[in-house]
Parts: sequence; structure tokens; C-alpha cells
Amino acid sequence: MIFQRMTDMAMLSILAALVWAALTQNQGWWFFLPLWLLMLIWQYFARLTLPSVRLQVLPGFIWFFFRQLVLGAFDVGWRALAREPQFSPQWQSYSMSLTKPASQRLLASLISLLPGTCSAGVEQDPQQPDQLLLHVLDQHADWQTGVRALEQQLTRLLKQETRAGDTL
Amino acid sequence: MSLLLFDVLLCGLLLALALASVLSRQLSHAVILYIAFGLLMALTWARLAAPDLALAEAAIGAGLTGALCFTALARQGKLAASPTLSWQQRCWPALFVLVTLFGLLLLVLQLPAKPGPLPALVMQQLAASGVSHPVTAVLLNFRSWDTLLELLVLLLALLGTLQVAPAPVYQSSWVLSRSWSQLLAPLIIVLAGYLLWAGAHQPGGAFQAGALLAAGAVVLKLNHQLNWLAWRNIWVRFFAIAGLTVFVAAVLTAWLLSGALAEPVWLRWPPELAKYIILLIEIFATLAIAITLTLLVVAEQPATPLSLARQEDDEAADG
Amino acid sequence: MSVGGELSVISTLLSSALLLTGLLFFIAGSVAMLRFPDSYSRLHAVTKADSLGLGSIIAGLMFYCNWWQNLLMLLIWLLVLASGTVSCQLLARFCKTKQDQA
Amino acid sequence: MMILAVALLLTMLLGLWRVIKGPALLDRLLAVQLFGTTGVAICLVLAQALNQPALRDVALVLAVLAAAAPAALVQRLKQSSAKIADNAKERS
Repeated sequence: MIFQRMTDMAMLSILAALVWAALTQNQGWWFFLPLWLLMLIWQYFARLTLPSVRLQVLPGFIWFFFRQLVLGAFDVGWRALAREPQFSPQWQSYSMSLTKPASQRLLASLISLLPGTCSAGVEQDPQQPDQLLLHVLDQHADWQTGVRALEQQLTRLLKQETRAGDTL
Repeated sequence: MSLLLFDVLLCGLLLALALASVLSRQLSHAVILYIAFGLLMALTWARLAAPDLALAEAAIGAGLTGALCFTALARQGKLAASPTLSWQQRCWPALFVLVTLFGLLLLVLQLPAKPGPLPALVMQQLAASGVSHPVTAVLLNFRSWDTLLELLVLLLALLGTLQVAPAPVYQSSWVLSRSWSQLLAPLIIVLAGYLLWAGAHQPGGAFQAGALLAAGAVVLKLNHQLNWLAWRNIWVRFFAIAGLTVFVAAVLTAWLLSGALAEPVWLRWPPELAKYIILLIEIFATLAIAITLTLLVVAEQPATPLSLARQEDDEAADG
Repeated sequence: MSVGGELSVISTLLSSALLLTGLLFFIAGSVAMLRFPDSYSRLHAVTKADSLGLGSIIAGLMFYCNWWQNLLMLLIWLLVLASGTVSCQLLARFCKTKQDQA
Repeated sequence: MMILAVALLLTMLLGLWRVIKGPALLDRLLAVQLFGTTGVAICLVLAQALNQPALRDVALVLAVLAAAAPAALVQRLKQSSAKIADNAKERS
């Protein structure tokens, strides 16, 4: 647990240092120090955690996600510019196999970038697996495959499908 | 050519949004239009190559003003289903705006076409100001009087608002928006710190940094974090006033120092110390501005649950 | 910072192509805002077309800027991408619950 | 480069209809979101066209605020509709 917190702190520090470097073009690090302290204090008290990922899977995941993003944007663009676009928008629900709330939220956020789907929230029901409330542009299209593929990719990416109490 | 086209389009968009905002039938729609207007104002300052103003306008116009107006509407319960304004109710503000516009136009037409001697003077004196960004030099050295009064005005506005701060309206927040605001906080801290640091030699400064911090704090507070950030907290009061106090203390110290020398000058920093004095003032001013703006938008006491049942309902339906 | 004139022909072409693609996505997003039949369908336009449009424009601009500026622009893109999905989800959920209650 | 900025502004002009006409609150809020993204793009393009690197900072501030604002606005909207519901309950 302590080890996890240390890694989270290190990760966030690296990210913040990158942001500072990008903003200042790598100058003024003396001013970054107090900010860094403030940030670590915030992270400690807000219990801000980052999902732990398998680094070797990350490039594949980014590639997959990027391809889906481009496809999704093309889908919307095509529908917008086509002469008679196909529409049958509908609310649908999808049973998730991810169990941790944090990874469910991550999935819900990523799904909005997939072709044809946009998520609105998670519905919990003690009787059955958690449902993801989705808005789909075309209910007759095969949107399930994309969502399932993304879910599988996420399960592979997140170590032990992320720990309890993760922020994201 | 394309620059001219850009300007014409931008002016057209600004005018359309402003008109629609003034004439809109529902208050909530007017507020949304006003947020869009603020966004375009920021772009306008960017186009005029005035990044200082663009930064301030982005933080205030596109961020805080929207939250402030929404807060005002939410307290009256007029946000989600606002009544339609009558024809007269819409006409009077429009008339007021027209009259103000006319007056402003008259003033603008009287402005000299050429810039006066001041910009050249600023650039000439820049080396003695302690900073290398002319805007900061003017605001915190040559005309620090303005900034001092600005801090005072903000503090007075806050004190006035606190007198009428209403009872809290409790509404639990979704986990998603809570964790999203938590995640944004470190980025906002680093970015605000950068703007403060940048003020000495490039666009940025205390006001922009403070406004950005305030925007972050407002989002966190609305999502039930930072509960200590309330007027009843003695440290919050201390830092809200510290911006002004540190400024006055610096002025007095500088005055005494220069008085000990031959000629006493009011509101001037000794050139060799100017850099540090300005940094000190800016740090405290940033905190004071951030706290003041935050409390202006969310002045109510930290919310307590009206009924625990409702909260649990919401948590259950949460994602 | 390098100026446009210093770019080779291939980079100029590539950058222009990326900028144009970005513009096309922005146009598609705006047209979708106008043409899509209902509010929830318009959500899709805002989250997808515009995020990728911005990404493409940033990729096009990257040819002109130095390393740190590119990093900054990449950061801006990631932020817009994340904020697009999160805020659309929040807005959609709010409107959906209100609709269900009514 | 400036032509690109003009074209982006034109796409904003298209979105103007949704901000002004709606019809639903969601449409207006979405259109403002769209304005935010386009505004970020225009800022970045202007930074290049006018050779003003500071405008990239403006773009980042705009992006951060566009990211943070909905979380605050939705919370206020929820409060408002809860208040309306409470008022209705009291009246009945």
C-alpha cells in the first residue's frame, strides 16, 4: 500500500514536471519546488491515485484507442455530411464485466470516443452485473463489438483491474 | 486580407452573441450566451496580441462569470425552468446597453489616433522596475496604486456578499465529477504557479493566476471538497486580507526607506529591491484574489445534508 | 522557433494536409450540430469530431514549433480529449435524469 | 495560416445557431463546449500566425476552464432542479 502511494506520487511528480517544462521551456525550476510540495500535499489529502497499468500493453492500447478515435470521428463526419444519413438513436444498456468502480468510470469515459456510442453513466443493480447506460447513434449497427473490444483491452491494461479507491 | 476577414467575422460573432444575450427570453439562456461571449472576448484579446488580457478574460469571462451567474440563478430556483421574460423586461436592459454604447463610442472617437508618450516612457524606465514585462511593471510598480485599489475593491465586494450569503442548498455530487475535479487540481496548481512566475517577464501575473486558482477551487467546493475554505476559517480570513496588508506594509517600508534617504516618494520601490517586493506582493495577491473570487461564487457555509436518504439515493445511482 | 519558410517541401505538404483534415473535422462537427436530429445525437458530434479535429490541427502545427511547445500542445489535446468525454457524460446524465423524472 | 483561423471562426458561426436557438438547454451547453474546443484551436493557430508564443498559454487556460466548467455548472443545475422539486412539494 505504501509502495503504491510512493509510485503514485512519483508518477504525478513526473507528469507535473513535464507540464512545467513544457510551459516554461525548461526554466525557473526554483519556482516549481513550492508548487510541487503543494501538489503532493493535495495528492496526500485527496487520496489521489492513478490507475496502475501494465506498461508493456500500453503502446498497443494507445494504438487501438487512437484507431477507434479516428473511426469514431469519421463516423460522425460521414453522418454529418452524407445526403441522407442513417439514424436511429436509442438509449441502450451494456453489461460490464469490469468490476471496480474506478475502471468502470474509465471505460465509460473512453466509450464516448468510440464510433457511434456515448455513455451517460453506470447503473448498479445487486441482481445483475453493473450496467453502462449508453446512447447509440444507430441501434441496428453493431456497436457491441467495439465496446467489448475496448473492455477487453482495458482489462488487459489495468493491473488486477486497478485497486479499490482509485480516483479515475 | 485574411486578417481583416477574421476581424470582421469576430466582430459579427461578438455582436450577434451580445444581442442574443441581452434580448434572450430566458435568464438561463442569457447566461449561457454570455459564457460564449466571454470565450469569444478571450479570442478577441488574443487576436489583438494582448495575451495578458486574453488570459484574464479566459479565466474570468469563460470560467468564473458563468459559475457566478449560474449560482445566482440556482439560488432563486430559476435555472432549470426559468420563466419567460416579458417584452418590457427585455427592452429596458437593451436600452440601457444602447445608451452606454453610445457614450462609449463618443469617448472612443475622442481618443488620439497615435499612441501617447506613455508606452515609450514605460519601455525607457523598464530596467528600473525590477521586472522585464511592461504590463507587470506598470501594474505593480509605476501605477501600483491601481492594483492596490483593485485588491481593496475585491475585498469590499466579498465583505458585502458575505452579508447576504444564503443558507446552503445541499446536493450530493456524482463520483465522476468529484474525481474529475480532484484530478484537475494538480494541473491547475502547476498552471497557476506558472502564470505567477511568468508575470515577471512575459504575459501572466497575480490576477490571472488567482482567477485560475479560484476557478479550480470553485469546482472543488461545489463537489464538496475544500470544506475548510470558508469565511469562518481564521486562516482563510487572514489570507483574504493578507494581499492588501502585505501591499500596504511594502508601501510603508519602501516609503520609510526612501524617507531615510533624501527625497521621500510614495508607492515607489527601491530599484535594487523591486524584484523581490513585487514577487512577495504578487504571491500574497494571488492567494487573496483566489480566496476572494472563490468565496464570491460559493459564499455559503459548507453544505450539510438536508436528508441523508437523498444522499444515499444519489450515491447508489452513481457512476 | 522555426519559421514556416525553413520547412522542406514534404513537411509543408504534410503539415498543410493535417491542418486541412483538422479543419474538415471541425466543419463536420459544426454541421453535425446543425443536422443531427436530437440533442443526445449532437453529443456525439462534440465529443468525437472536434477532439480529433483539434488533434489533427495540433499535429499540423507541430512542424513549426520546438520540442517543448509540441509537448505543451500535446498536453492541451489530451486535456481537451478527456474534458470532452467527461463533460459530455455529465451533461448527458443530468439531462437524462431530469427527463426520466419528468 | 490566418486563412485557417478564418475558416475555424466560420465553423463557430455555424454553431452560433445552436447557442442562440437551442432548442434544449443541453444543445446550448454543448454548443458552448464546441466553442471552447474551437477557441483552443484558434488560439493555437493565432499563436503561430501572429508569432505570439504566449497565446499557447491562453489556449491551455481555455482548455482547463472548458474542462472544469461543466463539473461546476452541472452541480448548480442539479441544485436548482432540486430546489424546484422542493418548492413544488411544499405547494402541493
